[in-house]
Amino acid sequence: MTRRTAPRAVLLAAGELLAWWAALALLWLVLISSVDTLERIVGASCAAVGAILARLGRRAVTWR
Amino acid sequence: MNRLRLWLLAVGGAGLAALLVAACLDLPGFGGRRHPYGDRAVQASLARHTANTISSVNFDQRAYDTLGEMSILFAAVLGCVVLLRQARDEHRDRPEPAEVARPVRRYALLVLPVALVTGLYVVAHGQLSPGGGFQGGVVAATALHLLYLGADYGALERVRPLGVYETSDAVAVCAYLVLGLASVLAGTAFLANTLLPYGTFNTLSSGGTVPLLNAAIGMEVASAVVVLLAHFLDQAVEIEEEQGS
Amino acid sequence: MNGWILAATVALGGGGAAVLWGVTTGPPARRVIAQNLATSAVCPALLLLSQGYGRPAYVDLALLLALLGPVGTLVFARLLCDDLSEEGASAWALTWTAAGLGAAAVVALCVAVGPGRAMVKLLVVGALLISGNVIASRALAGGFRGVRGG
Amino acid sequence: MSDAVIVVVLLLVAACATAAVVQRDPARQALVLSVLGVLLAALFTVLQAPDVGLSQLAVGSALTPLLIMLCVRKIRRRGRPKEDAR
Repeated sequence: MTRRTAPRAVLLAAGELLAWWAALALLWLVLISSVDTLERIVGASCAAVGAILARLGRRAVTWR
Repeated sequence: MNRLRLWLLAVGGAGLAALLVAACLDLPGFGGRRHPYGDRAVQASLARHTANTISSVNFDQRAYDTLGEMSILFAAVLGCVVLLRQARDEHRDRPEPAEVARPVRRYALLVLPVALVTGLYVVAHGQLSPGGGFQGGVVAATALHLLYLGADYGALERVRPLGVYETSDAVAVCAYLVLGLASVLAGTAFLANTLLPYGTFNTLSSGGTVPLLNAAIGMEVASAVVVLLAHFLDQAVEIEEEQGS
Repeated sequence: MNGWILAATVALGGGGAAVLWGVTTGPPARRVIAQNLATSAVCPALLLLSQGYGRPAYVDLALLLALLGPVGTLVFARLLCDDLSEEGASAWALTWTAAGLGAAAVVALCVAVGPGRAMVKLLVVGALLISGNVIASRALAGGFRGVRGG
Repeated sequence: MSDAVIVVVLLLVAACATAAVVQRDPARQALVLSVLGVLLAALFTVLQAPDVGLSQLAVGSALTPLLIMLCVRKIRRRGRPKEDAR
């Protein structure tokens, strides 16, 4: 059980990713003009990519 | 000798000016709505349920030209990669960490995903609203470099494995070609937009193969720009010449 | 006579002329501030034009400018930091007036557009524009002092 | 009224392009080019060509200045000896 895979760290990471995903999905919904299922699917996947990049970016900057 | 060249330039310039003026005199009125090519392009794009006529022209009616543009960008980045590689008498230093003001770093970390999602939005809605693969790909690639601007080059290198972007560049070019060949296999012409149903107008699935070609171009431009900037940044920040030589 | 296009013309003409004069003359510090001002002058004009022409699709242009304008200024702030004089280029009065004008334009457009998804999009563009403008000014005023290696 | 905005933006683009040509120092020219990019995007929007305006914004606002400034930085570091470049 290293420091990174301790349940608390995993929970924190998942929480951060989820928060970023929700914010970016909301941004996607604001950007598009008409909402239908395909838009939601594409928006959800793009928000997921953005959330992963956001977390990677934050860790890359704070990691020394 | 110099005077002769100037005279030649003057004569040539005058001839060019005369021809230009003559050509401009019978141009159609400025800002007119009717144009032979425009009417047919709009008609063809509406027939294929593509709301953005420019994307229809780019990725459907003249998709072969876009194949040329894509290979130009690919070759240009390939040329830069070859030219900007690390020479034998150069060595590569570790990029040193830089202390950037806290608000600027926080802004960069905040706008990084927003710019990436906006870039993907521009690529995905290429056939609906203004934008498309080229513009969205550049925005997505620029978003990644906010890490360099907000922090330092080391942070960007940790997030950006260069091999992945080079392969995704090649994969995107091949995806574009495979889409073109698919319509040949389906019995129609190369890059013809007869493969997929045109879907309902003004939705994400409209336009047949236009959104797929858009996505391929978006991926190709994004990874090409990342590779290009990577080699420019390496030269400017990391690669040092041996002082001895 | 479309009021929105008139407002956009005034914004583009006045802001553009000021930016052009600022970026071509004076010390490098003032030039970079003018480049930063270009974003916060042209972005509201693009929003006004999108309302004046009645094409909500043009808001994407203003959105992209609000996103990438400050990034361009960060590029200059970071790679020109040894040219900028030691105390950096700070013109906070100009920054806040530009931000105020941008906010006024966005509010006017929100009133005209009425509540809905388009209004939220305008607010997002306005927020990006103002935060980018302020952060870019902060970067110009010495945000990259600790950066030596480039 | 929409012609007036075209004339205004056209004059601005002409002036800015001339300024870009007249400016000889590459770093300052990059600044003028960045402003020219934004003005060109406004011109394309006014002439009802949003796709071209979007392309100009995407490339001209952040990518071109970054490429030019990295080149200027590389050339300046080559000129200066090692100690103060670090």
